[in-house]
Amino acid sequence: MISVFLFLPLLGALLVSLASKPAKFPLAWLFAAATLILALALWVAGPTSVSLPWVPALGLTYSLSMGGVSTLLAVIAAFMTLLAVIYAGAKVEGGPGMLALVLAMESGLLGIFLSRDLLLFYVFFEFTLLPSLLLLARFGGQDRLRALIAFGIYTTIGSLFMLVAIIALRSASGAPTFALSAILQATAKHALSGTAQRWLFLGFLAAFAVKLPIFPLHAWMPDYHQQNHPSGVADVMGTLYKVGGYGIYRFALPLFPKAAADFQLVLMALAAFSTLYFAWIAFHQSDYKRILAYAGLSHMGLVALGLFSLNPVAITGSMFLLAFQNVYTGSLFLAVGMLWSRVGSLSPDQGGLMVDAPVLSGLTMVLWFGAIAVPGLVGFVGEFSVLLGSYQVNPWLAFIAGLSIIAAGSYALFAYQRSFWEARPEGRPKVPDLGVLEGTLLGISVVVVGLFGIYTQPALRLIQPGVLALGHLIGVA
Amino acid sequence: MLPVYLLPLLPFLGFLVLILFGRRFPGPLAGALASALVGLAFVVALIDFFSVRSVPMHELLWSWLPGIGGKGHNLEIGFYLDRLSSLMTLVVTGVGFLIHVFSIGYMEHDPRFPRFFAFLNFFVALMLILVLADSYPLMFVGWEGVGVASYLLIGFWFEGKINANAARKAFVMNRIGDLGFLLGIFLIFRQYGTTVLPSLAKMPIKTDSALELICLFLLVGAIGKSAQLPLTTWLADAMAGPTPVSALIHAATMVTAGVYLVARSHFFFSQAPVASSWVAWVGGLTALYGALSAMNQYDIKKILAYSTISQLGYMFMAVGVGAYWAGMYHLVTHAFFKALLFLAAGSVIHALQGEQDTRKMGGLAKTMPLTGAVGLIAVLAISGIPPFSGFFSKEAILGASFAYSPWLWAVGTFTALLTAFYMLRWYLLVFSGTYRGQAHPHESGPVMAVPLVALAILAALGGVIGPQLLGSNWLENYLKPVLGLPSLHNPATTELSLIAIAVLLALLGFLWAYLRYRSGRLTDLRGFGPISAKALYLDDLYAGSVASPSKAISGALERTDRVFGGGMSATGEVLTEPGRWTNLWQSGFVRVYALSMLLGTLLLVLYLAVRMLGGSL
Amino acid sequence: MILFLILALLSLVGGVLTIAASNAIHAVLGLVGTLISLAMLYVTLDAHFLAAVQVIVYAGAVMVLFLFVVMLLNAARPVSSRDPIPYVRELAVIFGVLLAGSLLLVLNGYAPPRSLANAASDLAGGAPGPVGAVLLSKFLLPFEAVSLLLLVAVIGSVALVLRPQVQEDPAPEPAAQPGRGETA
Amino acid sequence: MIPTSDYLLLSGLLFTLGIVGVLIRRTAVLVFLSVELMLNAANLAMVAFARAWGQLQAQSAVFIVMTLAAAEVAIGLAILIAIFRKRVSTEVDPLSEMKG
Repeated sequence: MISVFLFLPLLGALLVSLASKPAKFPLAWLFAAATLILALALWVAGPTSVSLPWVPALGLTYSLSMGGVSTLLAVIAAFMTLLAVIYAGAKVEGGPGMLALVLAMESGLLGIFLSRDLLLFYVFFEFTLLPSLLLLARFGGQDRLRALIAFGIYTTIGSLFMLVAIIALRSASGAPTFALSAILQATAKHALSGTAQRWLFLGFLAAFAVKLPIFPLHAWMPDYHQQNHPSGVADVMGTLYKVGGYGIYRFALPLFPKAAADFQLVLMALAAFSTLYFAWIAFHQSDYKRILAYAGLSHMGLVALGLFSLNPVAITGSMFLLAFQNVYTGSLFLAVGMLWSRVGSLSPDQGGLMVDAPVLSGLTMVLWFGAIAVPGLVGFVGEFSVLLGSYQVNPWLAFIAGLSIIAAGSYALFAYQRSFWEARPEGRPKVPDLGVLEGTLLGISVVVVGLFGIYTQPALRLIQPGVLALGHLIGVA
Repeated sequence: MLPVYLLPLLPFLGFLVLILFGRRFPGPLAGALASALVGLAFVVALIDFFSVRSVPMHELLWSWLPGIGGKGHNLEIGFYLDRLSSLMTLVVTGVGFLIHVFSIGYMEHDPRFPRFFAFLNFFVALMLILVLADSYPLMFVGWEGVGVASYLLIGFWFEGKINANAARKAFVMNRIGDLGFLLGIFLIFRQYGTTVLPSLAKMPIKTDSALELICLFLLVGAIGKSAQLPLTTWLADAMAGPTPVSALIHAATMVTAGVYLVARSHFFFSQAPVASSWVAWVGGLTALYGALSAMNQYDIKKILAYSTISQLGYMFMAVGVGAYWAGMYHLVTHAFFKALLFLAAGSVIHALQGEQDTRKMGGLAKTMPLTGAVGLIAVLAISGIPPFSGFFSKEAILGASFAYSPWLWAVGTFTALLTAFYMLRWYLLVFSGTYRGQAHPHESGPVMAVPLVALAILAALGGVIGPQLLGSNWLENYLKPVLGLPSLHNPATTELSLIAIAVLLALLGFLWAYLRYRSGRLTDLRGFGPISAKALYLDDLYAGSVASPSKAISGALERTDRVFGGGMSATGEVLTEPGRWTNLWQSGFVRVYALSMLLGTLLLVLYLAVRMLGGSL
Repeated sequence: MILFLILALLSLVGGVLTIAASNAIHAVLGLVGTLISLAMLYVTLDAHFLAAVQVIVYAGAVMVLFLFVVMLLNAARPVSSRDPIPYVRELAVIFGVLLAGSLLLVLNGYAPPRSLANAASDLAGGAPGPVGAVLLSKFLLPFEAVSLLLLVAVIGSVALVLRPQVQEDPAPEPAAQPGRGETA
Repeated sequence: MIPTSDYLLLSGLLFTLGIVGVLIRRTAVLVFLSVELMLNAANLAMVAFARAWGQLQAQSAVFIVMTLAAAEVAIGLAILIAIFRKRVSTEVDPLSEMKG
């Protein structure tokens, strides 16, 4: 069942790429919906896993498991892809071309979230890079090449370090296969030496820091989002592809608890700094895509802060934030795409759109409030728990990261005000409001942002058992 | 005994209905629905008020935040109704209802009429969540929620750039305060392991530096929300919103949230003397600051805004010195007369088609007798003239502050003098003398008049609930089980002399104002005038020291980030340089390939030979 | 022993002649000389059948083919003077000398695993019978593969060299296509 | 009995001559010639080893190599002729379109 779920979008991508132009959208739409339904079924059915020897000689196993955080992330990935596919297919000219790549990327993402074998994880980690590069290459802006190269180099180099670390890990731990469970048992029997753990942890961290992204390795992201197709479809997938946080949670922390403890302070400082640094820069951006990129970076800094603080509440908060950040940042990208399709430019200085397009501005405002963690919406639950947890560990760093909510408030409202409030300059044409389809798309994500902000039970029931298990591993109750 | 969650639920439903199906409510129907819902909430509050006398109600709904609900399990969303919060709900829903009715008339020909009432209901719902929250994080939801509501309402007429900026400024400044509140919550969780109020109240509070820090953090939160020094400049700009908004949010309910927070966490503050003195002195200084800046304002609403800041300062003084019940008492009476003042100003502005500058008003008492009369009652109440409500509550505060520290009392009483001055100046500029404007004012309709009268009655008789003179006053005993008794009481004789001094000063203030503005003459206060008009330049100070540098820093960070990004890609280029060398090698000449083959074999064999040599040497 | 030295010398001279002769014909003849001396060497190595094959197939057929092609392409003409790639010739010589030197060092230490005395009896003089037996038992698959290869080689060379005649189109294009250019 | 190492030395020398020839010669045919020389050097070494190990496999292997060489020469020369028809000259260097 899991493998069907995993490879369904890939199959869809294949068929869509072969299908004739008019047939592309219904087919893609069908596959994306089927994947989401399957995801929900698996969620209801509860955790399942499969583990088969794939290449026994190498010790490579085909082991997947769907439970806890992976389920949550997989469901959200399926949900957002469905939104992106519908929006791309229906509203974006040249959209059908993207559909195959979007579905391929979805399959890669599901692979990342479900794989429990280090090499399999690496395979999917690299595989997802291809469609996103193609999306950027075929649909990007003018100097997308520079962004493409930077994105490609950063990711591959980072993941090469991880590959080396994976191989070294298996040999160091003496586990029979690359399966995570096997390695965990091996390290449980006799833990790796401190220095070995430290180096391997850094190896993993190199790849995840790029994909997180966190301060020193973030340069690729603003260009990546800016150069992507203005409709925002590629960016939705880009946000989903920020899997660094998940990687740390699933692989780096359980495998190297001692190293995580050693580096705790340094990494937390880095995360807190990058949270504030990016929020502050976002204020100065003059392009919606870059504002959202830096906002995303600031959120990812918070996720990192939560993870590195090794405090159960903070880790729960960071996973919650990571999962739902995809929803509101992704929808904001779509909203910006809709704005672009109406106004033709991505710069926030439009003025007075609230008059002509109240629905668009209303929904965007709720999404922005979700993004800057207004309580009662989904953003707050994550940020609050992260800040609360990291405060228990180090009050000063939590304070620095806390400052980012003030910066977030100012840059979000500053951008919002310039485009939706204030008087509409005379020369500008009348802007049509959202159509039924676009309205429902944003509407659904607004409902999710609102609902899970209040009723967090389903998501927490998924996250907390995993965090509890992780807590025992790290020795923090 | 109606369930408590009904209170926030009713207005929230109103918000949802009006925001989604607003257009389907023609004419004043939307306003009627909104007011009806708030009215219903008021009825529920009333019923619960009478039934909660003995045991507080604590309802838990469902689990919400991970891990901080005490002893490791998740925090439940719950509503806690005790005597203090039921009092607040009465104020919020009661005054809210009157203001809703008033704004039906005030906003009747506004194109986005239903949306205004949606936002108003949204505000009332969140204010009730704030008041009824059983844990600090839930209170924080209400806390920021009302911040959002005030953002939406201040920026309701968003076409104007000033309104939009004012709304954003209010939100950002509130957020600064909210950060303090957040840090306070984190420290509370760190010290006591839970953030649920009822269990915290029962816990033994260890008085140590952490407790002081907690109280200071909560103070920062309260300062942000109640526009005390130093985060006070946003309230004056918030007047950009429609007048009912100013009345509801920036006079009666939201800004008092800070006082409510301190009163609610009385079990912390009573054990933290240093922090309480901070609260008291912040209150005192803000009262002074408010009064000084209100003296020479010309915008009808700005005067009232600064007066609100000043009155809030009084409340902070009260809860600072430990007389929490006095603080709540003034909060209640202030809600009445300040809402009345704003609504009176509203009906004046409505009559003059949006004119807000007092220099173009005057002599309206003749053409708008009801508003004039009601305005006079409010001015008398706020200045602390007996038998009006303001007198009693202000006396309670001044009495308690005198027992705490005479200096504080001195500041309070001097501010009372200034209050009397600028309030009478406000009345004289607007209602007496000859009309200086062009519009032709007329008395407002019944829809606006009824709330005015109701509030006037409350302002006049509001004092009855806790007069100091009649021995045991009702309010103090009512709140005793929740807030405990203030530690300090001064003997009856000093009490009487304090009252006499206060009333004397109030009359002195009236005299001074009457002399200057009797015939509607517009004379600036020499020397001190411009300073007061610019609100002691605090706003420009912030603009210079906070706003522009943060923009500059943000720009600088942007450039460093680009350079840093560039640096990373430069290292990329450096890597590709050797690449260009190697492809010289692939020149395509067959013989070059052959040569490299030969080189390869040669190296191999050479290696063997060298090894052989090495071996045999 | 002397015989070995003479033959070795002969083959080396032939080799030098092959690579250094200015006239192509001399080069080919030099190679033929080397081949024949190698054939004799095979005889001393008890590989009589191979010696015969060498002489017949290699020295005979292949070299004749070479001569024929050299004549056909009159490759004897001296080549244009300038050598486009710098230092190739000098580098080649140096590498050659180095390679030879290191081969000398490496190879003279080679000790055969078995004494050569009873080698002659095992090889049965390299007669065609035993060689054929080995060929068709252990080397059956390569044997078939090589035969197939030869077939391909023959057809290939014929196809390559054949001069393409122009045949008319089997299915005439419908006239409706206006302005179609003359086919390729 | 001549020791096998002498034969190997001879084969090494011939091989070196062949490879140097390939590099020095600039006409395709003569390059082919040197390649043939290298091939024969290898055959010599094979036969020498056959004797050293006393097994016939090496000799049959040499036999197969020879047939292979014949096929190779046939094809090689055919290609040369085809190229000659296009380029008149048989030089090796201009033929560099297949550059990477």
